[in-house]
Amino acid sequence: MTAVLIVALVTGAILFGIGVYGALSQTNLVMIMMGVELILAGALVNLVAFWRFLHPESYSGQMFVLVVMTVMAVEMAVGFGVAIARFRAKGSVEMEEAGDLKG
Amino acid sequence: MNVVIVLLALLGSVWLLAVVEGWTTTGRLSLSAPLLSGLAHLGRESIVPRTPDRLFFEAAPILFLIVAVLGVTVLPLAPTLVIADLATGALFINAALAYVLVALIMAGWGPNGAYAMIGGWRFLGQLIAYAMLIVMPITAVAMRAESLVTTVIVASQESLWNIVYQPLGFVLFFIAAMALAFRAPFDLPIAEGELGGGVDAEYTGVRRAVLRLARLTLVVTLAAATVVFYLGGWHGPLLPPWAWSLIKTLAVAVSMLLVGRYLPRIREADLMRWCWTLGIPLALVNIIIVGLLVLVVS
Amino acid sequence: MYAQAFFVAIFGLAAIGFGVWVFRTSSMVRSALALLFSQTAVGCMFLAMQTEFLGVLQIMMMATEMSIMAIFMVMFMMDPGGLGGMDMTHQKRFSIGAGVIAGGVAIAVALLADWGPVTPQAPDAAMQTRELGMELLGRSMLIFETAGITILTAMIAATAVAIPVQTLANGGDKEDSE
Amino acid sequence: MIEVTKDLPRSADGLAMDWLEVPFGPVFSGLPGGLKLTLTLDGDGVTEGQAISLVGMVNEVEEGKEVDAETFIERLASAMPLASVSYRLLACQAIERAAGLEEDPATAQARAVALERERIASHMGWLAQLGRQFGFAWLTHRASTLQLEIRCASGKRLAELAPALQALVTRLGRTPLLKSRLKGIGILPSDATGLSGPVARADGNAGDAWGRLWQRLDEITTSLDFIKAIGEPELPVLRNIGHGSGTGEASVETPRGQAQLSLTLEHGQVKSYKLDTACRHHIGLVAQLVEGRELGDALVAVGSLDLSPWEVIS
Repeated sequence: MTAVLIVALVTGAILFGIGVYGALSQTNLVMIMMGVELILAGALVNLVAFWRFLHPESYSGQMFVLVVMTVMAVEMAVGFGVAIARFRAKGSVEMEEAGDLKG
Repeated sequence: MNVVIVLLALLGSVWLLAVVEGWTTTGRLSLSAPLLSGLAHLGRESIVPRTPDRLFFEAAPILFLIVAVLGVTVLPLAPTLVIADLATGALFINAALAYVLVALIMAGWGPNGAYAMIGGWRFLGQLIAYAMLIVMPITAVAMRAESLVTTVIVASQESLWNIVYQPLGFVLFFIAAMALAFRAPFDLPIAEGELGGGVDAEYTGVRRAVLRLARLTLVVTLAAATVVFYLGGWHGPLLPPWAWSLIKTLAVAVSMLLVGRYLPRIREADLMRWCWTLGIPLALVNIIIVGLLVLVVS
Repeated sequence: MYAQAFFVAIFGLAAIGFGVWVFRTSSMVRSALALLFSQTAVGCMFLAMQTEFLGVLQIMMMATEMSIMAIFMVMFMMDPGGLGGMDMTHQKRFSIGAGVIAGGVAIAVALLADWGPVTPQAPDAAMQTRELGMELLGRSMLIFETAGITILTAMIAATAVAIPVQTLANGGDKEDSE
Repeated sequence: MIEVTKDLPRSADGLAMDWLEVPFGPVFSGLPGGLKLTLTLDGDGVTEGQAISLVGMVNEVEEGKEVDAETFIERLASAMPLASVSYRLLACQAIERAAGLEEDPATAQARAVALERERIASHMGWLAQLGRQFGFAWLTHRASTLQLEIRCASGKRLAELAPALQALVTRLGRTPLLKSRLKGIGILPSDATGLSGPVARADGNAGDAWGRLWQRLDEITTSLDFIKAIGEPELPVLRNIGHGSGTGEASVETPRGQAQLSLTLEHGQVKSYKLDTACRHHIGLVAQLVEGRELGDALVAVGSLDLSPWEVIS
């Protein structure tokens, strides 16, 4: 049974790695958000695997998954709100062109 | 075995529905017309537009058909006649039908045409209007049944159908279901008079036949869902349970087809405004009323 | 058990494959939909791990979320079809390094840690749904409520940020700007 | 990307997006055939648009090719398929005046009845077109059936059809969603000139598409009453003009508005003519009506003008 847990955890880790790469390498705000979504998806896989194989008797694990899903939705909402405001003001949501945000 | 029976029932309903659709548009009642027009589609040239996103263009009709059929898998025809009696059936049907949106966006983006693209994105706006009105009435249904299992939901209506128990929920769900199936007057993504066919505009031949089949299947799926959630599913006197399910499903499906004939297409902005300022508060009221009833009755 | 391992692995591979495709394609709509299918595959992994409610929920939520992602991609990219072949990346080496290290460390932990005894039997799906509901509206009610309020706040804040600044001149016709 | 977006025109919501120029027509189920509408779309919104007619007639007789009066009438009537009786009447009147014939009250009455009958038929055709645009299948079916019946109906048959028409009008008044679809759409600019017909008459009454719908429905009732009071319709036929010469002018209130024709007659041959129609002026309104509207509303606004591309003279 441990094999299934390991498979799930490795998948989560790889998704996390891809997400980190995406969030760091992309220049567009929306693409960066996609990277963050992948990071969170990796986290979700781990959470579900932990709940299923280690603590199926405690439903706090599932609860935590719901909270992470909420975070994903909130991230989308706020991210797009900021993206629209930025695009309206500057005509771009590219990171390379956001030098004015540096302190 | 169940799989074969349910799929045959689905296919039969779609065929009857196509006959009725042909009857309302041409005025001729012909049992072979859907088959003939399907064959005619196969015989026609399948035109592929210039520089399409080929993957999306090809995948969209198939995805659409698959999700429409997937929705049926959790809907029972009779107490034991259901493909998958999932513990989360009422949620699963939402999940499956959410991919109708994905299929339409793919079909809109794929052909690289303006009408199709606007149609596809229009459906995204439409989803924002109707999505809550699909989920919230189902919540109230699940509250009464104290379960998400579709067979339990039907069983909970044995003494009193949900259409009587929560008429408000039924009205909201029926309207939202029509918007989800983009039947007139909610046919914004295909809008013949506004977008010249919208997402359908660039599809010809086999692909168009699949799209039309998928659209009718979606209507049957949603009608079956309405029957399971509100019209007491298989309950009814004299006839066997499966017959009642089929009769009710067809009646709801035909009414979905006919309503649109007598109404002009709704304005996008109005749809959005009414759904959010009127529909969602009413859905909340419905949940509160059902909650009170459940507490008082039990 | 082998069946479970097989399905978890298959859906895991699909999730990874689509995840890689997100950053490999130059068409923005494709990359948003690749992310959608990656998330759907994650949802299917949940199902394979007998977590039915969360799996179906994940599959349902991501369909709409990622479709909205797609329309924003089209809005904010001047070349959404990817026909121009623009390069949309920067600090490549650093990101690849960071991604590999982050993933590698996580994998190492997954492989090396002692996870202790694994429970072979999961509670059945109906039971899970029931227990999760009890958890949500019992012990974790406050967290659940907070999550709801957070989403509401985020919605309002995002809308407030996103709507155009109303100047005094056109402040009168609010109907049009809805 | 700033380089890409900084020169793009900003749409009403302040976001610089790619604009698409999309043709609607000449064959488009939501618009009269032959009309080509080119809209610049910003998402689902129209930033600008213009309409041209691909079938409009040219306002000239070619040099040295004068035609005899009968042929001229036939040509004009067949050049305007959406209002052939009106233009037949117009040509007859102009030629008879050019030839110096007196008005004959009996003929004039029968002709007026034919004109009113065509007005009803034409408005029915417009309703059918509206139904096509809205995906309102019942209206399309009902109105086009009535239109076909009315086009050649006798006075008696028209009296029989009157209740059906009245029922249609009542039904439209009770149709849900129709008012919200039309109210406030296509409001005419206050400085518009050259308006005539239902478009001009509805201007006093809010001047939107909803007002125009009711103006046309009212006209149907008025026309029916007129026909009931006067009698049988009769297609305008040219009276004997002999080999008359001279110049003549006539104007007729066609279903779409005022049409004017002035021509020179020489020995029973039409030497030159000048035609002015309502649609020629109305088509110029399109640009202002569609600007800044949602696509659906813009098409409703264009449709509510009841443009006949054949009557757009270039």
